[in-house]
Amino acid sequence: MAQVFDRSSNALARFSLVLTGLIVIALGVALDQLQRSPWVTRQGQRPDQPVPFSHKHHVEGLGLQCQYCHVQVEKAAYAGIPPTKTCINCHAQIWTNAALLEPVRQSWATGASIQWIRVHDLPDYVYFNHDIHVNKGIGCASCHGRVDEMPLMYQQSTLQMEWCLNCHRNPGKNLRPVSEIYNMAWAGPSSDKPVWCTSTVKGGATAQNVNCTTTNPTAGGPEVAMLQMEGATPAGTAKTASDGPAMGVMVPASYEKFSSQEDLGKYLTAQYHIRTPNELSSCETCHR
Amino acid sequence: MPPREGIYGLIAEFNTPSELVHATEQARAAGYRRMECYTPYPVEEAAEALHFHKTRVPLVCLLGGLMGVTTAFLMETWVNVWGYPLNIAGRPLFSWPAFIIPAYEWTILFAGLSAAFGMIALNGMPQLYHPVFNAPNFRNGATTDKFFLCLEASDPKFSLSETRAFLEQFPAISVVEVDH
Amino acid sequence: MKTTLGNEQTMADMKAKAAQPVVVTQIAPAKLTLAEVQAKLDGKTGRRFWKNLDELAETPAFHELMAEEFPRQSMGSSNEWVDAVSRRGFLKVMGASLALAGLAGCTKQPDEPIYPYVKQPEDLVLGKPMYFATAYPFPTGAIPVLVKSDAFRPIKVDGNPDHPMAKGKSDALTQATLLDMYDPDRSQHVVYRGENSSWEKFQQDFAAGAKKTSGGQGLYFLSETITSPTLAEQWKQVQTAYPQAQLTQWEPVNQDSSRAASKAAFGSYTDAQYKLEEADVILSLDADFLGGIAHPGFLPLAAGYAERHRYEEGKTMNRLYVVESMPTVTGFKAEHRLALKPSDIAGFATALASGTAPQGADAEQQKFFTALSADLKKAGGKVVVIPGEQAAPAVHSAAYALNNALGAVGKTVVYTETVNPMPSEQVADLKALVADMNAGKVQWLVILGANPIYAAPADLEFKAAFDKVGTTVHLGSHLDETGVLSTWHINKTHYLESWSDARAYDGTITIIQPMIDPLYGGKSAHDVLQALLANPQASAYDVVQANAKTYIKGDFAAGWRKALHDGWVEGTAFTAKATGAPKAGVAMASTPMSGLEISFRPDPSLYDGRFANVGWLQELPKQVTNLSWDNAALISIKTMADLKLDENDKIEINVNGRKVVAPVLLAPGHADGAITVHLGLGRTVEAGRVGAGVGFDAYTLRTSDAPLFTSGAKITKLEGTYDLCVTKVHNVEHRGAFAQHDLEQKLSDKDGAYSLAGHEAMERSIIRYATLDEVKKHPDFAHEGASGTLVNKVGYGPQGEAPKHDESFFPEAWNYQKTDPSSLKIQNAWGMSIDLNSCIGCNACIVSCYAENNIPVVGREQVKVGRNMQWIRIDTYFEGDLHAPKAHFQPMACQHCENAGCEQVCPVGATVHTPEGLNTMVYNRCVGTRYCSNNCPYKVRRFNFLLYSDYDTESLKFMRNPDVTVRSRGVMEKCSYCVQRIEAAKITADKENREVRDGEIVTACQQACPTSAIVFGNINDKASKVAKRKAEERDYQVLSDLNFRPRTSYTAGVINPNPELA
Amino acid sequence: MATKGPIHDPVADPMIDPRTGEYAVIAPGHNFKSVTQKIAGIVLTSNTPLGWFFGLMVGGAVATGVVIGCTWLFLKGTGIWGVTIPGAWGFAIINFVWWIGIGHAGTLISAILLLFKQTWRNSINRFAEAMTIFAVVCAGTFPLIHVGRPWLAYWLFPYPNTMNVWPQFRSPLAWDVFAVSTYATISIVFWYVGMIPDFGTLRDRATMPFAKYMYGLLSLGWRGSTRHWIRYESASLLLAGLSTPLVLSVHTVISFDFAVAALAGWHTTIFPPYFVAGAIYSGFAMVLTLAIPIRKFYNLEDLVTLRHLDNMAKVMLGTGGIVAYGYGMEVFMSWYSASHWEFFMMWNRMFGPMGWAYWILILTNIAIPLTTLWSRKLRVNVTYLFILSLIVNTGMWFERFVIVVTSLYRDYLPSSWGTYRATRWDYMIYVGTMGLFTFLFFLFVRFLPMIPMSEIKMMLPQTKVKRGGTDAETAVEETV
Repeated sequence: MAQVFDRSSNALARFSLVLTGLIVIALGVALDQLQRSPWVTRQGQRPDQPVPFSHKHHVEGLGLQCQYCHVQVEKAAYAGIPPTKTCINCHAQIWTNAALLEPVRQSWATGASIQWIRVHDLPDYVYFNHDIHVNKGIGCASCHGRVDEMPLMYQQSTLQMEWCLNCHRNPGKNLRPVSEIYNMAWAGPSSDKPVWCTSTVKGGATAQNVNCTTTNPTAGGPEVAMLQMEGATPAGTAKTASDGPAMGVMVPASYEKFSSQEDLGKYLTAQYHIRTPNELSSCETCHR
Repeated sequence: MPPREGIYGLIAEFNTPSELVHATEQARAAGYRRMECYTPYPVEEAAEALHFHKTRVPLVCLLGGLMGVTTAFLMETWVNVWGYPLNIAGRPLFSWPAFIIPAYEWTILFAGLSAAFGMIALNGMPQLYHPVFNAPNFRNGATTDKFFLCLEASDPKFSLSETRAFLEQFPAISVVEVDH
Repeated sequence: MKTTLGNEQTMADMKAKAAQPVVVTQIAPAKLTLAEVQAKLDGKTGRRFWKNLDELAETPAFHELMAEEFPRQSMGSSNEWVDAVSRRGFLKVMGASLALAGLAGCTKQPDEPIYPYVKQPEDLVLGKPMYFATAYPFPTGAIPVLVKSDAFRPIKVDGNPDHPMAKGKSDALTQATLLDMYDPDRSQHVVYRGENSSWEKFQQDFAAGAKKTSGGQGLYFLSETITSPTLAEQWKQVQTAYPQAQLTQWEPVNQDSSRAASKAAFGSYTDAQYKLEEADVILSLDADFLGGIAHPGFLPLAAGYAERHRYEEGKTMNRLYVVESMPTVTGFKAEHRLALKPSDIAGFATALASGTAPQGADAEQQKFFTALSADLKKAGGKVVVIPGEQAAPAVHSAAYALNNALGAVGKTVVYTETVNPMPSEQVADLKALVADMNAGKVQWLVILGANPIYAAPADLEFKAAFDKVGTTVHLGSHLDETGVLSTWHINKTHYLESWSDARAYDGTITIIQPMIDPLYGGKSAHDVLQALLANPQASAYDVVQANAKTYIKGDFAAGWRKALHDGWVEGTAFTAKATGAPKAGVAMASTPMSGLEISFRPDPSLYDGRFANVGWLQELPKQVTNLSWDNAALISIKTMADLKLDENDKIEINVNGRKVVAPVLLAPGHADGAITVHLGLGRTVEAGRVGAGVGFDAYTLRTSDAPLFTSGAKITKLEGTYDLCVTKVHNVEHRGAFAQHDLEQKLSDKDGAYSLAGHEAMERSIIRYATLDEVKKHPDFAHEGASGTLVNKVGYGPQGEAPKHDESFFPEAWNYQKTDPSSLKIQNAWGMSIDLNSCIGCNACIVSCYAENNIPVVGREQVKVGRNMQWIRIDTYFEGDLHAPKAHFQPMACQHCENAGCEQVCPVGATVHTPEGLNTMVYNRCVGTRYCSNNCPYKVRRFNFLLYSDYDTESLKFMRNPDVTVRSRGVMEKCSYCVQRIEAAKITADKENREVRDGEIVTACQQACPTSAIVFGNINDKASKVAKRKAEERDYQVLSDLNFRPRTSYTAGVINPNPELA
Repeated sequence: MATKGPIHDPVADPMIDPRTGEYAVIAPGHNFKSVTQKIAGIVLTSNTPLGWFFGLMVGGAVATGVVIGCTWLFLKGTGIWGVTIPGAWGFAIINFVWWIGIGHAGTLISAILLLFKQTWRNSINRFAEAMTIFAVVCAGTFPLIHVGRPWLAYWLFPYPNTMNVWPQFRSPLAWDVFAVSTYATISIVFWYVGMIPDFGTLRDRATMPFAKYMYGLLSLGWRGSTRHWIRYESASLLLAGLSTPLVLSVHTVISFDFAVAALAGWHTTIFPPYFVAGAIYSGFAMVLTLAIPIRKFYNLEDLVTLRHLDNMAKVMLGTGGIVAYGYGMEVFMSWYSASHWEFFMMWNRMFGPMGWAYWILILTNIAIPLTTLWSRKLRVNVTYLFILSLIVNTGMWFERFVIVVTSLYRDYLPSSWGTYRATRWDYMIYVGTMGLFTFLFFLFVRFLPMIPMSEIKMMLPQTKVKRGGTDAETAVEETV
């Protein structure tokens, strides 16, 4: 009647027990990381588009306004992908026979759409709405990143629910004056770069409620980021961030100075009548 | 582990629990301390003879239970009050009566697991190899119908000849050396 | 929010861009085995995998394979098998299964392509809907509609709010025309002798053929009822070119009775308009004027009736008498209803007119008669007598006489020109036409829209005659029974695709403008007639515009633009027509009818069968009977007993040799000794994938001499039963005193056969109503336990009322009074109120909900086991003895309870409460435990037991509302108070920093409701309509004693019975 | 519980203990070795009885029903079942409750009876526990497959995710997840711990090297050291102490699935106690169903004696009584509450279209067992007990059917009344789980010691320790 197992088996047995435990833990951690990894979220992926369109070139280089192409970003849920016409406007004159632009000319000739591949692709059951964000002071860059520095477009944020909630639970930290919506470089106020704001007429569209400036208005005439001013506007014809020219009524009322995003966030949350986190994180806000 | 030198101890095999208990009591009286009985079923008298009473298993179990209840209840509270506060059927966010039940279940889960694994750990299991298995009859009887007393060499009072003599005074079926 | 049109032509081609129909490519049929399928798909991953799968699932070979792999399923025997409607769903599931089978287990979500415009229309903002006014041409008068269009795809049809007659209301059929347009089975080509051909070839052929005839000799047109002035004008031109050409208007369901009667009474065809808003007493002689647009002028009539039937202080309520054979919603809304055999109605009416008692009337009828005639006289001219279009001419004559005698004419009754510019007595004309066909006089028979092969009176043997015709042309939306037999078939454009114009009931003309480029090309009747005229190339648009010059006054360009924008043309409404006193009316059939009578009625959902392929309407539970996906021999409980029949029995109805097999269904309150059958079902395969083989074809019993009702039918009970698809069981059971023990006072229906469900509904105070006197005595009758038909002590709470809020376990857990920091006002709290007095059970809300919320059609088998998906339903309860019951209609959708049971039991929090008090369902979180449904006392939650939504059919994708998720399999869903509309309104309001205005949010059901029974809004805003309604004393909550605190409440009904009949 | 006075003539039946007149728990004449050989022999024998293979294959064949059924279910959706609106729950939930209930007896025997020092339990607790675990396995499948989107069932568990959403802890279904998973885990642990010493025995008695090795691993190197025994004893006592509240809580929580809902017929405070009682009732029935054939097949009559059967029958009598009381109370309350809902529900249950189910339930669950079990003759009549156990199992299934279906199909709003008709798939999966159960059980009896050897040994007279080391044989004689 000898031993069934030899000496080493003791150590082996205990070691394997410990190992199993470790593996289980490791697996959990791995999965947790995986669900947030770019492989799943598609962050930073640059799908090969029919035309290697460079936002960097057009925005930074040529200084095109976002809205020149994304026309309806302030008016509708979709920002709008520019029709071929928009490209042709310029490329009828310049780079008229660049090989890169062949698909564009094709589309223009044949009348068939250019088939882009969607970069920011939310699930179909999520109803994201551009205009309300833009009109309540969430800048393009807040979600899309420094598009002006992207030679090829890619998705910067995870676009996962936790990411949305992160802001919906505390909008303040991303709010900025609507006048700065399209400012890619906007960094928010800081002690060395403060922002002055004043509230103007009440009751107009959000965009007209507040004037902000980055240069001290008390020192010399401020270049005030003024926006069209109107009284309560009838339904359907909501005036938005940058509709029309800024009409006079320049009353540089008592300007408040903000040197931190936190304070500015608080101020704008009140001024822009941002709904409460409770409401913003309620399901029906995004799912219908 | 590297094979240790010398023998592990002397092991005596008995037919009945009574004999085992008797021998054990004598051995203790004789001043032996490092010894152990091996029986096919729990013999409490043997434990008394060894003066082995306290086990820490209940304590481990208790700690496990406490851990379970706190983990569950805190999780539920956090999820409902801070994690994602939602209006569910107009009930309050902190619906403690509802939270009790999962907390209760996890108390039992954690306590049970720690009791079981605590016991295994305290018993130093798994220990697939053990010197006593080297004793020729051990695996024949120890888990079936025989009763063993092992006086270990590590005991200061242990000396091969004397101890053997000491054991042979009892009606043991056999007294054999067990090497590491 | 309507956008005025730019140049219509460019408009049109924008629309062309908007929606190009995607034709599914057929892969050459080849025998497949599962292995091959796997091989085909092997290695294909992600996007390519799915794409491949889709193609594959389309191949006939695949279908075969499926049939072999699952033969039992393909026979459609068992109830878990999804039938025709969702068979494609099954294939898709198989597709998915192959994936699960390990081909591409976990593929990442495929890349989504974007197809931007090449030139984007200026006035298009993607994601913002546009609204265009047009009209739905219906034989009884056009229904003015406002079409919601998303990127130029019409996605919702609603009433036109600017129209003087429609006032934004609509009805079930009009709502459903949307699906009718997107119907994937519409014919897509011009067909010549079974081969695809072209419109041009037809034009030449037709013109040439016509030329050959001597002045149109032998050139015959058979058209559906014409309501388009332009078409009439075109016909005049055709006649000048071809004097001998003949036009026959004919539809299976027509207005011959009123035509004949009016001709006899006034010497010329006239239509009657009734001002119910001014009538104190209304008598309907077999007129189902609350049932739907099958009755001329449904919208204004319903609105008028409801207006005067609403109970308010210092306002005299109207009283409605109905004499009818088949129970209709009108009949059950009536204070007093008399069920008479079809043949007796004429007698009763003439007796009423002449003032002499009807012969052979029993005591009860006698009582009714005297009380009624007295009441009519009392009303002093504020009376309306409405004859039914399906009633005998004699009834109409009597009605003319009565209205005249009672002094209603000119006050509440106005006689006008006919909506139809060329009125005629259609059956007679058809007879003549068939005679000519048989005589071989007809060389060209051009059928415009009608389907005579299916619907023509059986005795005319139309098919035989049809074969004698040289060339037959069929213009139709489907390649239907007539289409397949015709020499030429021309695919007809839908009214949402084409230019035309039409008159509404009140005479106003609406320009019908296209919402979208024809999905499958197609032509309209205008084009066909134009083919014979001077410039055959003129488009419908040119023709209509040209003709419009005759009725658009003033500056044409502006007038035209305005007409298109408003949806109607100023000053085209009819004016009263001077008619003398009616002359001697049409004599009623002299020979008294004997034996069992069969009465033919247009189906409440499918009308004459033109909607047979519209799933929404097929699945719609029919008014009163709640029958879906079927038609039946409707029969009274007494007659059923007399004939020793039972529900679901198969019987053969034999009317002098013409036979049809029909299942039996009890219609509580049906006239004894008569059977009602609904027309429009029993279509053959030509009807399309939905309509084929549903129900039986009642036309086979119908003859040209008795198109309304016939007698002497023989019934033979056949072997076996037919399991009818009824969405609500009548539960005819007898519990007697045993059930009564806990009631303070006994109900009338303790004995006799009655509906258990209805009985319980009353006991449980689900339905609460009182008579006018009772209300005067107890204004709070809806809440106190004392008086008669009112609240009894039931349920957990006393008087079935909810406990006070402070009695709640968590009094302050959630209140909905918080001030909203965004507006510094009291937050919104959404709620709904439904007035049971106004609800007429017309089903418009259900179809509207279908369209708004992308609700799938599940098919007969599924409905039968209780899995229909409608979010809102009309509960019908029969009170009292089923021989002559009262019935109550109660729209029932999610009640959005504040203490919702569903939310509490959902283990994943897929249904939660929003700060504004909505009970939201988060589809993508739902795992489908169905616990919520169990815990919902209203059972208003709907579950996707199988893959119900159709993800394949391309045309249907265009129709979906982009703002609402298309729910998939295994997910619970329910009424959301149209949350998408709420959110849209909130966003607009937020952008403008203002409150959401009252009435800015209109739910789909509310929008459709022709009687404004449904009101929705912010109950925290005390000025809002809904808050006012809820403040009324008659406001009550269903099952309130459960303390779920529903946000939807009901206004208890008030009826105004005649004391003499009480 | 012991009825005094010898019923049989002690001389006639050696199994009767002359002093108590009770059947002995172990037939006389057994000693440590004989017991060990008998039990270990079944497992270690090299020639497996053909009957075993047959049983295993039958079980396996039937079990494929689950596989086929579930595959089709996942492909098509819940719609293949009879569930509908209003009857949104059907067989799946009924079977779930039924199986879980069956499991309870095992835990009860192994835990509660251990606490009450009922040594007679020793010989049946092992396979009672096995039954528990396999029953829980069968039960556990149903909640998972009955959801509309089974591939998302893991959302029921709390884990950190990118959606920041968690289970909804107010829902009884969420409670179920905790209760059932805990129950399964603890039962398995308890079971395994109990087997460690026996694995040691098997290791030492095994002849085939592979068996040696496997049992060796499983025994974790058990060598019967006294210190180990003491810790082991305290651990199993603790586990027993924990399992007792656990087993009571599990069926209580399950009864909450119904009791917490607002439905008349579900919304009842009496559910927890009478669910637990019912569970034990059906559980013991199932133990009998299993024990009777097995003791015959492996002729273990002298270890699983009539005493065991008798006692179990008594437990059934008791729990059955509680269940009956529960039914009675339901009827009484429906009248006493003066609530129309309750009254109608009960009326409909008894006399509605599905009344037949109610009366079957009363007959099989109350009428037959509670009248006959009073007779000791029948309690020790093996064939009768076997048949009765089957009857009671049917009855308990119908109890759940009545509760789930007849409360649902006619509830508050008459307009939405419907009916419930199970489909072939419902039956296939249900029967399938029975096959699965049998399959697992056959594996168990073949490869694991179905009677705990060490615990049996403790019941032998030879265990008596005589102080002063006098010869043990004498001690033995005295005790008998």
